[in-house]
Amino acid sequence: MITVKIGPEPIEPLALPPIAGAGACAEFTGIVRADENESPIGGLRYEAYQPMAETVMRNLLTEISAEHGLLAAHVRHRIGDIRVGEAAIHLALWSRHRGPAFNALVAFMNRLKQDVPIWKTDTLPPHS
Amino acid sequence: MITVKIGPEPIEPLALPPIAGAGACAEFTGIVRADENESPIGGLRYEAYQPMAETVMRNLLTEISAEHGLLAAHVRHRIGDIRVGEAAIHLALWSRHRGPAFNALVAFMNRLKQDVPIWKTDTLPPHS
Amino acid sequence: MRVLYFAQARRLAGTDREEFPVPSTLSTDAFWALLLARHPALAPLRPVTRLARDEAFLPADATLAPDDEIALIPPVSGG
Amino acid sequence: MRVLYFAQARRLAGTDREEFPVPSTLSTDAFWALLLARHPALAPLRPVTRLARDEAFLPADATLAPDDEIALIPPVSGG
Repeated sequence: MITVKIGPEPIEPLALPPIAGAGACAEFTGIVRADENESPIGGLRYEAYQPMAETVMRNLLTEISAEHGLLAAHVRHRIGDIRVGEAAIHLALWSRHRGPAFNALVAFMNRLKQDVPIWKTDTLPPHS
Repeated sequence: MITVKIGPEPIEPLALPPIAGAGACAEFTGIVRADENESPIGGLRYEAYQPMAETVMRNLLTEISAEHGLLAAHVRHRIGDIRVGEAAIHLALWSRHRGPAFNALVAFMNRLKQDVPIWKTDTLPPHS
Repeated sequence: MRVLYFAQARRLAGTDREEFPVPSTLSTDAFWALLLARHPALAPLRPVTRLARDEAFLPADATLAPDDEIALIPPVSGG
Repeated sequence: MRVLYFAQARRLAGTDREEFPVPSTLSTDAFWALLLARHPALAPLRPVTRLARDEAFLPADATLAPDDEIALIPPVSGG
């Protein structure tokens, strides 16, 4: 089961759904930091080519799931204005044992940063 | 900040606390599978030498945090009877960038399975 | 042909999308020549920008058709 | 001396803890000899079981004291 979601909604904690056969769930949350290129910021503005970004993420997850033997994969990427400390992305991968989920987590994030049409387009001023 | 908790309480989803400077949070949840040594089970019973298990986990996290430059680490391990589909362990590690958190996740789980005095002592019957 | 501009490409082109007629199929090189004639400011982005059609990246030897929707994908920075 | 038994060690010893007097300091080898005399069933566990004191593993050349609390740590399986 692969789910992909891109939208302006804040990324809230996920109650992990039951995935048959899964013994491991590895997750990654990417959080907006208070500085960008060593200058203080209040947040980041993200933009996506949304239909293509969803398609590319779904294709990546399908490919990586097959390669690593994942049982399920969920990804959410937020777009629009994201304040410091808030999540820009959350990724959850399920597998029978932990090794494949860990490896797939690394692989997906590397590919995301090459091939998924999502951009940081602006910084938001601090203290606003 | 390092927190370690061992107890019989179910492991509920965690609202990630704000960690200053963190751009990445990597998490692992270990889930009880419906089979053990190829036989169907209803769950697993875990036992800990609790004070030592907490001390060893805290020491491991301190060591791994220094080695990988982590900003915070939380681990919860459940003991007692854990039904299939429920979490036995949840680990969350924060770092500035994602690489160190991923590497530390793998390192901690490997060390946990060597050195932390927690045991699966019994299987629970299915359908009970 | 419809062209979609994102992120830095949108800023340099000054628009997020436009439509203009092209007489026949064209190579990606010919497409870029046409684009740069319309938006010289895009020149610095060309070496690092990929083209996409139907939600997939296009190879350099693709042939574009007059009714295609082509997206300019400057270097991404998600996550 | 107090000894704590966990998991498989607890099952084989038939108890989770016991206290018995030892006359003086002793090596880990002497400690194991004493344990196996009390609980022969523990013999198969000896090669894979570590000893711990004060919540830390003991090296093989440690010296144990009469008032120590020693834990037997059979192979762990947490996570």
